[in-house]
Amino acid sequence: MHVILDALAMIGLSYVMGFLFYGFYRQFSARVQRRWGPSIWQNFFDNMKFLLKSETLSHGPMFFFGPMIIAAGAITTVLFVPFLKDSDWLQGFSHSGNLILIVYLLVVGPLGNALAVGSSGNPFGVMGVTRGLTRLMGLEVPFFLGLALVMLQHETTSVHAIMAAQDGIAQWNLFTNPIAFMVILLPFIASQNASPFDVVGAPVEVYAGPRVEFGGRLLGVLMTQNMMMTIAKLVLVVDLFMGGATNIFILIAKAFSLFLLTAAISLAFPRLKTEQTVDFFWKVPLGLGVLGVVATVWFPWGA
Amino acid sequence: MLEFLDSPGVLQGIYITGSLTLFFIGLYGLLAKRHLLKVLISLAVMEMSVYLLFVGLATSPGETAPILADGLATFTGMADPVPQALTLTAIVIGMAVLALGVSLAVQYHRLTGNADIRAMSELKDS
Amino acid sequence: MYHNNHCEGFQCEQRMLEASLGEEGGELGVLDRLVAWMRQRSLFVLAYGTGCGAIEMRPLMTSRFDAERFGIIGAATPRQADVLVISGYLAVKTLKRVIRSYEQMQEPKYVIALGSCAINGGMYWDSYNTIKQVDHYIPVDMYVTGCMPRPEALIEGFAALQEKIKRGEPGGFQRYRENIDWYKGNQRRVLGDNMPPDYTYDWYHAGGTA
Amino acid sequence: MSLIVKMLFLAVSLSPALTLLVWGDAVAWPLLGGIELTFDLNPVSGFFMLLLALGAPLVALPMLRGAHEGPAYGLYALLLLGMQLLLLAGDFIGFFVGWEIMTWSSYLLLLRSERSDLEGAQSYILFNLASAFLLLAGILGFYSLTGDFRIEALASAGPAEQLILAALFGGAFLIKVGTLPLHIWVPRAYDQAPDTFSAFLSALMSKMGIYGLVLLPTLFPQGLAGLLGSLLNGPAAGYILAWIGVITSIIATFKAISQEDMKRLLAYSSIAQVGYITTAIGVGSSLALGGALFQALVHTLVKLLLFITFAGIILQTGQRRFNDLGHLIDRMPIAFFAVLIGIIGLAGMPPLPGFAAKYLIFVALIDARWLLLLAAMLLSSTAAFIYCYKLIYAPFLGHANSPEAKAATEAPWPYLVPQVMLMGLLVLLGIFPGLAIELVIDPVLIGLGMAALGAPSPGELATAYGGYDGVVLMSVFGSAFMIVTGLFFLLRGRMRRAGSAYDLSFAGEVPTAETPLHYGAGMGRELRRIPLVDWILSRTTTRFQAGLTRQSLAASGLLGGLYRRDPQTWILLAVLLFAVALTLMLLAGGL
Amino acid sequence: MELQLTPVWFIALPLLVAFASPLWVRLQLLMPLLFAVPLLLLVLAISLVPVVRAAPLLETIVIAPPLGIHLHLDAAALVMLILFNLAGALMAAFLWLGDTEPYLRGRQPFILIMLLITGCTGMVLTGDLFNLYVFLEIAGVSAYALSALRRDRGALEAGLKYLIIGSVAAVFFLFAVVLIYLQTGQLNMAAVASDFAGIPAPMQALIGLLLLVGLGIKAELFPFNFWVPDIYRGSDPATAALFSGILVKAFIFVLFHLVFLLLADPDVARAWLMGLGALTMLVAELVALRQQDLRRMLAYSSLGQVGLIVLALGFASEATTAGALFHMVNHTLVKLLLFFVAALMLRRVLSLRLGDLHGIGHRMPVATGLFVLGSLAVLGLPPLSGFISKLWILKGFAAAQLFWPIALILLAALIEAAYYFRWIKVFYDTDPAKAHPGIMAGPVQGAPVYLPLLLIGGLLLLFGVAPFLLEVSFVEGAQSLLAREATLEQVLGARL
Repeated sequence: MHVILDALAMIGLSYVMGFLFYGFYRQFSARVQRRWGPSIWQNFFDNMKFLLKSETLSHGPMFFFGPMIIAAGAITTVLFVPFLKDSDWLQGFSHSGNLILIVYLLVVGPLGNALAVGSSGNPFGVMGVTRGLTRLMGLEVPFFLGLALVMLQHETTSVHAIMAAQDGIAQWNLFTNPIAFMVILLPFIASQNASPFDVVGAPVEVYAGPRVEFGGRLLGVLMTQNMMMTIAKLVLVVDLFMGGATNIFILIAKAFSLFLLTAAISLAFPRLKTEQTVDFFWKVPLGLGVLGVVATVWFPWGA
Repeated sequence: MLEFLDSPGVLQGIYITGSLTLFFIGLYGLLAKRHLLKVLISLAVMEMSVYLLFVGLATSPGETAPILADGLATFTGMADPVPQALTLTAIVIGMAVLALGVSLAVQYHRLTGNADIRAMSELKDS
Repeated sequence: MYHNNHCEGFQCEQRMLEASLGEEGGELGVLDRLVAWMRQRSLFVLAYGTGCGAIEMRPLMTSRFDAERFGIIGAATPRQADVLVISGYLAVKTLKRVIRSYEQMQEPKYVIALGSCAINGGMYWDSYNTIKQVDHYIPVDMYVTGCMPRPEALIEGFAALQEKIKRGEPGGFQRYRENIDWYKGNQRRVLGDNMPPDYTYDWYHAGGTA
Repeated sequence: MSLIVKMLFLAVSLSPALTLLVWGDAVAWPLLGGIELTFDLNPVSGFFMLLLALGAPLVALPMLRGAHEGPAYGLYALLLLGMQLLLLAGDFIGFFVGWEIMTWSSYLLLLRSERSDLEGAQSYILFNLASAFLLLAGILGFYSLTGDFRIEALASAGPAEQLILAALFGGAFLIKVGTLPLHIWVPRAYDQAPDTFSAFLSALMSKMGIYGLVLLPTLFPQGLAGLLGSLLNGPAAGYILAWIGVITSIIATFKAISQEDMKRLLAYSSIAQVGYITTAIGVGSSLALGGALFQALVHTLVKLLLFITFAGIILQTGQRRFNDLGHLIDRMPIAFFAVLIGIIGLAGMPPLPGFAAKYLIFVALIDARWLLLLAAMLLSSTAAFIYCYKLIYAPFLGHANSPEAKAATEAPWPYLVPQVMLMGLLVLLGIFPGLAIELVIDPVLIGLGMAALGAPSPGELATAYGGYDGVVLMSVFGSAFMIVTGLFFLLRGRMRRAGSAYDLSFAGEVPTAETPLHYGAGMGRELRRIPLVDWILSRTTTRFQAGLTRQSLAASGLLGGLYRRDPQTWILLAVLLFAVALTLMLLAGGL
Repeated sequence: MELQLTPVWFIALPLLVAFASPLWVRLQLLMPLLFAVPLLLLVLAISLVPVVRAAPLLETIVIAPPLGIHLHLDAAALVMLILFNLAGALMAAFLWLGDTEPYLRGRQPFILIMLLITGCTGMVLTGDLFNLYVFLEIAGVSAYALSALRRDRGALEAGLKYLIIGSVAAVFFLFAVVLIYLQTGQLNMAAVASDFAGIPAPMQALIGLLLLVGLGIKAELFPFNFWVPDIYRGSDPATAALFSGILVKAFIFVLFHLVFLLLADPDVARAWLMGLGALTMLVAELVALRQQDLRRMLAYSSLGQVGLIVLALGFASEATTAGALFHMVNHTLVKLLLFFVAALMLRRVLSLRLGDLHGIGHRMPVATGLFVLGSLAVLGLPPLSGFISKLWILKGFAAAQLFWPIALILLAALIEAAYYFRWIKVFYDTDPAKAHPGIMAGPVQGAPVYLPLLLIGGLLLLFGVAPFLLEVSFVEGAQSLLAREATLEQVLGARL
């Protein structure tokens, strides 16, 4: 019973945080552009509108199951990320998982969805999927390398153990292992599908992207999982680099501050092409990561 | 006047020079002549030179043929019989080879109208 | 081909307009009203410029007019869009695309006819290849007159549409569904053999459910 | 009659299983000159025998379909014999005998395909023989050091000798597993082999190279660490091996993405996957070897599944290029699921066991502190998503692009039975990774004298660095999926089935059957805009190898010119040589 | 009268039978006798194995050595005898059972084959240099005649070329014999050997080189073997099998017999012979890559194997020598098999060009299968016997810490594989566009002709799986070949 309640709480929390964060992001970006901007609830309205559409087009069973898989993947991811430190609540099944598993779970959903896109038979959608996979190929290497630096630092893959090791603010990995944080920061933004690495979805401008054929309730499901996934990733980085959180408010505060940082970076830069993205990731963050490895593993200054 | 020729050294020198000359004549013919029969003859000449060398060098002046006849009961003063026997054998063999060679050459000429050793190119197929 | 043709021309238009009279939002249940409110609060506009009016649509998203504060933003594909804005005159060639895009949108879906040309042909009233009355071919929910209407007028139109949706009035898509034969007949008259595929027509005639 | 032969053949294909189950004491067979072949089953060979026992009947089953092919059955039996000899061998000669029987019998099987061309067949046999001869050279070097052919650690040898031996053996096994740049035979062979036999080549024969690589460290007194010392937390020699493996898998992955033929893609993916195993063996710790063995197990199952499934598709459609297939999902649903499971395993996604293997290898790399290798390996394993997607999108999704693809039906049952069994096995292994560790991996590790990994429960994979629970993962994902689907149907509204496959959102246009809608073959082409990928894809070893062939043929022609002259030239040559040699000797003797 | 089982029979019986051939023609016993005589001698040789194992047999003709001629049957010679007679019997069986061309069934081939076997046997057995020359010429003449047997353009050309080059070799050899006699006054090999060290060094070099060139031409060593492909190409494949299977082996044996016997210190010759062997092997394998005719290809392959054998024998350690002897046996069997298959294909397709043999594996499955078996054996792939003998040689080199021959042998094997598998691939080609169905189709062969081929295949497999059956013979052969002192003592001791 506890498990079920806990899981429901995590799902609910991540959804609520998700649409609020996104709503904030839209307003924030509107203000940056000297607009009034939509209400903070706008994402909730959009999502609900789609979930309540009376007609939904389907291209066959796989097209239908894709969004289901991606949603299930998002829920699974959320449930495997511990939201709180030293608490019985909001843990989900994170004790049965580890960091590497979470990193891979982040990809499960998109791949399931890619099947649905392919099943639709729309070449523009598949083009978008390929772009997404290409970007994934670019971002995952530095992202994982940064995480590996953290895993190496604590000699564990368990998120709980890494969280537990960061007692005070001075022990935050953000400060003890700043290179790792710098390495993962930009790939992290890309993994959120945020500007400047958002050419995959190419909202509004380009007649392509994985969602080209989705409409109605299926699109609603996709939006839902996107918000939840965003929160899962934010919480993961909070856990790894900012010492986790002992209660929901601290969690929201830390996640929000991290979100503010990434949003600020997002808004400041124009969009990159896919190959530019990949090349960038393989040069700058990965180069930084290699330097980090050399500095911390090959010639550790502490030893 | 020509007695110095009887001294074994000079005699053997002559044998050696002569047979080697013959050998090289044969070799020249073998290498330079294109007619099959000439080539075969050159071969025979080469063989002949070796026989000559053998018999010549194995015999010293004054030795008689190694035949126990006419009252001769001992081997004194006779030439070594072995080289002569061997040479005879070799001549027979050489004969046989030559005969086979000539017969083949004749057949080849009959069949193809050709007796040029360098024009034999039926087997070069690659 | 298009059977079920009980009426013709003006009679049909009259009947269609009369059919939606007298219905009010007050009759909606709580849940329906909530749903209607959600729908009107988020309108995705298909980014499809048919004519000169498209110029007037762009400023809508800019800082000056900022339609996003009403929940109105662009959508790249008809599958995701709620509103189709017929922005200016429609050529015969464009009509086919418009019909196709409209049929690909998911219900509930709405159409705004922007400018005189789309409403009654405007200055192209005697052109050989311009569509005079868009609402003969697809159902129009809101007319924004003018040549050209300013973006403020367009926002006014959107606001009116939102009001209409909030009231729960039946949208044009329901009209399209019920009078598909009439619409298809009109379309065929203009397009001839060059009609868009019959997916929606077949769907409606197959009962249109599940 | 033919039925009896087929039943007999099936029985033969079960022989590895039988060997595994009933093998008794060691068997010895004297050869000559004090060389004695000894055969015994130890845990390490037992593991690979298990793979063989799993794979052999599953490949044999589809082979039985259709016309009776006596020679193919015979060669397959020989191949199995060779591989069993190889695995059972307790000495190098037996190992080599098995290795060679495997090589030539598989070559002859390869020839039976109608697609095999001279180039492919030649590169297959020559690379494999080169591998075998390197092996033999290594064996002889080993013999010259020990005076014995038994497979056991060198008692004493200088570092240089150890290195040379390691290079010889390593070279042999690396060719066999298709390491770059010696891989060119792999795609050709897998492409041209009879379709079901490709499964055997990829799934089982490449594992023999892995077997060799696993044995390799045991030949040296301190394993890989004894060769060049250690680097960070692992052996330096292994670091080189690991980089070889990783670079192989990166390049092979990009090559795989650019392929337009299903079997060639699988071949390159095979190279890449085996590259991971090589890397893990290079790390050499018990975690890494556990990962390597796990990966070997998974790769065997996955490649069997994929190759058999694609063999079924090729059988039903006659098409093998991505461009010519499409939208088979409705017509071949079982094949679709087989490929789905296969690519999930291939990509190493949770919850299937591919993830467990990758997890172990990653953790081992972190444990060895070889993070750069980890990053490189991750590059290849995420790039693998692209070809995995291509693998399922191009044949099964999108639009049918040829008349055959439009009319195909599910493959016949001899193809489906292995598919279903393998799918089941993969899913089971994914749910219970701990079980596989306990039953299959740990005995090998103990046999190699390493620490066992252990597993607290069947579902759990545990390491010192943390682990995960397959059962929990699977049940969470499963219930989430069901709940989401259920909730979706609770929402109001109707689902509308698209009126046609061409009812697409296509910018207002109306696509038809003539519109080029399939994105299968072109997928990945745009990757060439990335400088690194372009650099990799525009390089190939075929030109080098073609050049080598040309040069040796030229040398052959040059020397052959001597043989094409007339007798007089021959005699002249002989005489001249005689004269020169005589002069030289006299001069040498005189001086 | 009791017939004594002496080595003389090996020479006398075929000679007698050959000269009585008109009788056999009348009795229609040619073919059975051609088969029976080698078989009888084979049985005789095998029955002599225990005797020879106890002590080598020394058969004196008329006068005791060194004056008289003697036959020396030691373990090595016995191996060769068994091999020759086995090959002879197999060859005869192939000619007898098959639908052989008439020119291979008459009196002439009967005599020539008998003489060839006699000559080879004599060369191996004799202990006298000049006698060796005689046997060499007997074998040579019969070989020339055999290769010209078909009497068409190619055969005559082959015969003539063979005759010319063979005679040159014989002249060189004769020259060496003459010089030896002039220097030592001896012709008995053992006696010459004990006196050889006394000859002045330049003369030693001259004699050595003359012998090397003479026997090198005959034994197909590299710079002297340019004639080989032409002869094999022009002869009937069945006779080419004899040349490659018996004749070359006899000459190699003689070459090494002389080297081991004459030179007290084999190191002098080691560098020469190993170098020539390695060269022969590599050059031949390389050249074979381009061949378009099966007979030429087999000829080059034969050269390559000869190079390997010479390389191994040249090293003169017990293991390599024993391995080389074993390899001789294997190579004879394999080349018999391959040339027989070539003969069968020639009868069927009337051509042996690569282009004409596309897809022959589907029309002649058994023959092609046997070809594959033979190829595997010649490449030294297990479980066939070629592997064992190569392994033995390689092991000998490895035990002596000598690695360059190992590298070369493996490299050569790789090149060899390149062309053998090219042919195999063509044989099994399934491309119908390249196949020439029905062109120049000869008659289909009956089943019995495959019997000797299958027997050879069986032997190859047997020796590959159970080589220990033969191990003792080869080891003893190697020992007797290398045991110079013991031989000298035995032969010269018999004189005293």
